[in-house]
Amino acid sequence: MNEVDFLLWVRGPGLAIATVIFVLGMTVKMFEIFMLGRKKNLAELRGTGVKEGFRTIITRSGHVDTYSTRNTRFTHIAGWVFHIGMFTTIFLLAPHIEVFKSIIGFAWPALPTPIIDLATVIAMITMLAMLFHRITNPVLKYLSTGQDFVVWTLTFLPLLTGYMAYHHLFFSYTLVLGLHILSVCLLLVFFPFTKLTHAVTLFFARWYNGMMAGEKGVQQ
Amino acid sequence: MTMACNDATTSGEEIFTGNVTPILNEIRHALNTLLETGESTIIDLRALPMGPGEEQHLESLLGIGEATATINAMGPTTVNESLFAGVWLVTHRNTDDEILGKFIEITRIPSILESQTEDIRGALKALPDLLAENC
Amino acid sequence: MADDRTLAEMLRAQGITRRGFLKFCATTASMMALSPAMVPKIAAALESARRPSVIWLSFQECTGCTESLTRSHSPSIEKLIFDVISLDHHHTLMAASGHAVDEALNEAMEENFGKYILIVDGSIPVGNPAYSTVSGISNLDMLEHAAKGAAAIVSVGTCAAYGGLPYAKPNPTGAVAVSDIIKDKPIINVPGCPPIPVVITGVLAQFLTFGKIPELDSLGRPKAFYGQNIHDRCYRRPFYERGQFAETFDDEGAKKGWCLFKLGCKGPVTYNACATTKWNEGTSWPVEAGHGCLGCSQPDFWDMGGFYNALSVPTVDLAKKAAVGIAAGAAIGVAAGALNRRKKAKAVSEHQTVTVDDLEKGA
Amino acid sequence: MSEATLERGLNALKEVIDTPMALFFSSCTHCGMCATACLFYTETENPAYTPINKVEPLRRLWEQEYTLVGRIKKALGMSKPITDEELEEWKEYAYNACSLCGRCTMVCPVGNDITYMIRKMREGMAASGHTPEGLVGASTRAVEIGSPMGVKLPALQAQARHVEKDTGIDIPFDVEGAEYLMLMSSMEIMNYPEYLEAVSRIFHAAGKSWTISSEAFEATNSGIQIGSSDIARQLVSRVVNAAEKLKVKTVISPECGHAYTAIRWEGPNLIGRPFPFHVKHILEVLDEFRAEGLLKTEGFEDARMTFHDPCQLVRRGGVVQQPRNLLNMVATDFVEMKDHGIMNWCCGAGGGVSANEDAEELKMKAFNRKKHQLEELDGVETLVTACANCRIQIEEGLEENEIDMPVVGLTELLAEHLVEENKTEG
Repeated sequence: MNEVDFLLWVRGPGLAIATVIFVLGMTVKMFEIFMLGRKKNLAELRGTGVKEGFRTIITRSGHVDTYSTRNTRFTHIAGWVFHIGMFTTIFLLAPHIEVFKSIIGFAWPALPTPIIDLATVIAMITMLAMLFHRITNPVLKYLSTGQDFVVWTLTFLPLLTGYMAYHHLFFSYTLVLGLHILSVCLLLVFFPFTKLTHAVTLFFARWYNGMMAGEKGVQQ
Repeated sequence: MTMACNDATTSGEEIFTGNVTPILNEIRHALNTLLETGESTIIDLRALPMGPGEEQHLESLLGIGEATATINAMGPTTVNESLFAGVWLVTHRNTDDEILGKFIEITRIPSILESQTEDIRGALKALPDLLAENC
Repeated sequence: MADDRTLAEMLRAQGITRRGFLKFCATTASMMALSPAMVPKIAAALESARRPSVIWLSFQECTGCTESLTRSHSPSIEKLIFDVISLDHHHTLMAASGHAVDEALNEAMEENFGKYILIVDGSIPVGNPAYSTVSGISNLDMLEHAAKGAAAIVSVGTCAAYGGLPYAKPNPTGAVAVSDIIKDKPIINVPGCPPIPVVITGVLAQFLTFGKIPELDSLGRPKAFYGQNIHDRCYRRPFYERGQFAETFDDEGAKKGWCLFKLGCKGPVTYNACATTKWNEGTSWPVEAGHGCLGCSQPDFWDMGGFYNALSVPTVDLAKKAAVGIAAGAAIGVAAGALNRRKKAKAVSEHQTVTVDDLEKGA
Repeated sequence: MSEATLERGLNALKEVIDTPMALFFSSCTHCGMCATACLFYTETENPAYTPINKVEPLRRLWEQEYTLVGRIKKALGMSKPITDEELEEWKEYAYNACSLCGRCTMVCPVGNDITYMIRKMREGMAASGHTPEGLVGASTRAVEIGSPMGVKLPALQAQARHVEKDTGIDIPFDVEGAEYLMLMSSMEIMNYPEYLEAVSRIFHAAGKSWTISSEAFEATNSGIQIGSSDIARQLVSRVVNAAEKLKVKTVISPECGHAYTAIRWEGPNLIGRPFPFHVKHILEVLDEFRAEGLLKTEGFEDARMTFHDPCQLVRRGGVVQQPRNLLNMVATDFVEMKDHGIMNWCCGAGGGVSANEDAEELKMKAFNRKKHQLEELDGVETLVTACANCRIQIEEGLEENEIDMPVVGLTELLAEHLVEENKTEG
């Protein structure tokens, strides 16, 4: 298995297996979640809360609590910067757009690669800062379990290997591209079984949060 | 008609890739070294990723200066100094007039032009025969 | 057969002046992608070089490599190299035929035993040796026999180096590369389909001038020619950086010579000298001609997920795989969901009303 | 006489886990932002009081019971079961250090309603016998005597006669067909008798018919605080039966926090059917009177005033603008706290904390958050609120911190400025 075979395997069967596990896992999770159901609220409500639910999906990304802005400013800003950096890298880099085009059929314009390079670097630095914060902050230290660090690594590796692949660092491009795709496969495989599911469930969670408040006339 | 060094030439589909400027800068540094240390530099154009038309574009910028020479050894080799003294363009061709190598030499005189010791010894051996025959 | 005169003596015998020899060294250095400053060193080495005997064996191949090497359409410096090396055996080029050829081969091997260079092009069918034989002898046996006395083996072309086209799925003949059979001899892989002519002679010249195996990369290829990544040396790289891509072979982008990544160019994973040395004496190369690099100097380049799919595009239809995932997920999900609902319903049915009297343990 | 067991607790938790909760547990990324929104954490810096940590046992139960991977891990013995010891330890986190104030829910970036989950967590704690002494006592008294503080009907009747003597207004008991059914919280009967006088004068001036049911005058619901729906159903059914028997149009929840949540939001879901009558907080009704011009006031308070938003009324109840409208009728110098309205901070005593002796010290420490808020306002002389429990907590807190500031109920304040046409003397 030389580096070319490795790349060929990971671009083909590797991604195939990862995709099946990812999609299967997420579908099962969705069914498990939504088949539990929720009792209808029989109280005399001030509204259905549906509109407030959708509003909260957007407003909850902003910061609502003036007091804690002083204390969680880092988490809030780092969260924003990291996610923007990562999503820019994933969705606006030409080769990535080609992958999506091969799956969903349509494409969109890309950003020049130096900008994506910058976005990747920013995302990685922010992740390192967040890791440091998770280790030092008393609340985060208390809350964190092994899974938090595993998920951190699973998210960091694709960025790192992607950066290395683009800059042809250390190893040959073929090997590093293979490692990059492998790290993406690992991310996909673990996705449905870790807190990574928040990427999908948070929209429904925010909706319920906003809806339940909206039913009582409270709007964020 | 001065042309910006990175502009594509007028012939339409030339590709503007910005390779010409770095080479001109390298020549400038080489000329500097030549003056300061007397050390000459040779740039092998075959080892640089030149876009189509870029080589011709570079050559047209360097132009042809005062001195030109051709050597007939295993096919013609043309040596000419560019408009910039000390910057020589050496093009080796084989017996079928195919380009085998193209170099830019930043030197006082390309070494290929100098007569070689073995050849001079050969001449030294051949000259007495000539003297014997003619005079 | 072998001529013990040194290379310099031979050239002078052909009336080539020292200046001519210097020109030869300069162009050879350029061919070997060595820096011009090396010319004096090469001249010195070339002068004392002995003429090695070379045996060329062709197995399961399309003669593309031979044609590329010999440039039968216009002989030039390579011809000169041929005059220098004594090519003692080549099926296609030899005038002799039949048994005479076999005797010449054995004779050449015995005479230069341990000193000759064995050049192989074409892969070796081990699935069923009958697929490719030469005068009744299977390629496998011939290779093993010829390899015994070889000082070094040069696998010319991706077929000899990695199995190439015959090796591509489904590999009906069970084709393998030279390095899969010969394990005890130094092997230089000169992949490419075909390899650039200059690269073939460059490797020979390098072996000839320095008398030892050039520095090889992890896939056994001389770093002088295969150390550079096409993508890194491609003149269209600035377009890749700016995100300017040709979407089809005849669109505006293609006309402007933009990057061909989206049209399947395999440059980023391919190591070869095409971008600088180019083909046909530096005239052009695939990308300059407007077609993406096929990655022909890489193993399994036939199965790299389609010549016209972008490199990053997976080689499997992920949409179909996702559909499988959703279907299976839905089935398992519905079952799991039903299990959850039954468990919850059971809990509700087993509910024991809490009263203020049983708010404490063991009350 | 069955008894509380771990089995019954776990069974209760299995009953309450639903889609929102599964979404919440699937979304938490351990980012820790709910901690800085919770006054029990900010004033103690104890990371165990981080809101999401308060439902950790519930999360594990959801994972082990309601996810495929969790069930497999449990089958392979790789999961940590929930034990009595753990639930006993969690009593401090889920009761002493939580007033169900709902701030964490408003801040969680992935939208987890942590308050909703802690309330459900308490169902399991109650069924498995891990509830604070104080709340067990309060619930027992509420069910057996009729009020968590042991207030009986005669005490209320005495107070009513007292009000009749003072104001000459007749306090209507058990009047069928009255428009409003007035509920009282024991705290008001015991500590703030002015409330009954205030509402009777206001309703008299507004010419609105109301009554008090002798069978169900108590508004508070210890069942909600201890987290047992069964007990809560028992208590709220009394109010529903009384209201239906008296055929009232609207039941009024008094100046109390969790009572409003218990009756309006949880009531119908506890008894399993919509109420045939409205449920409104006293401030909602007064604001309606104001709008209809039935509540006229004269004169203004010149003191600089601020308003403490009771969590269950404002953030969890949606009665946000009404207190402002009413307060502006009588206050000229009304200053809002920095985090006011739906993001105001809790007084530290809600959700059963005040009835829980174990939480006494913690409750006082939590009050510091409200102290800092008040300190940030320069020159505030009076604090107005609309929940008896908040009022007592703030009074105690201010006293302990030697801050001289009167704490006034909004209904009383309005009554002081009430314009009454035929004001009878005496």
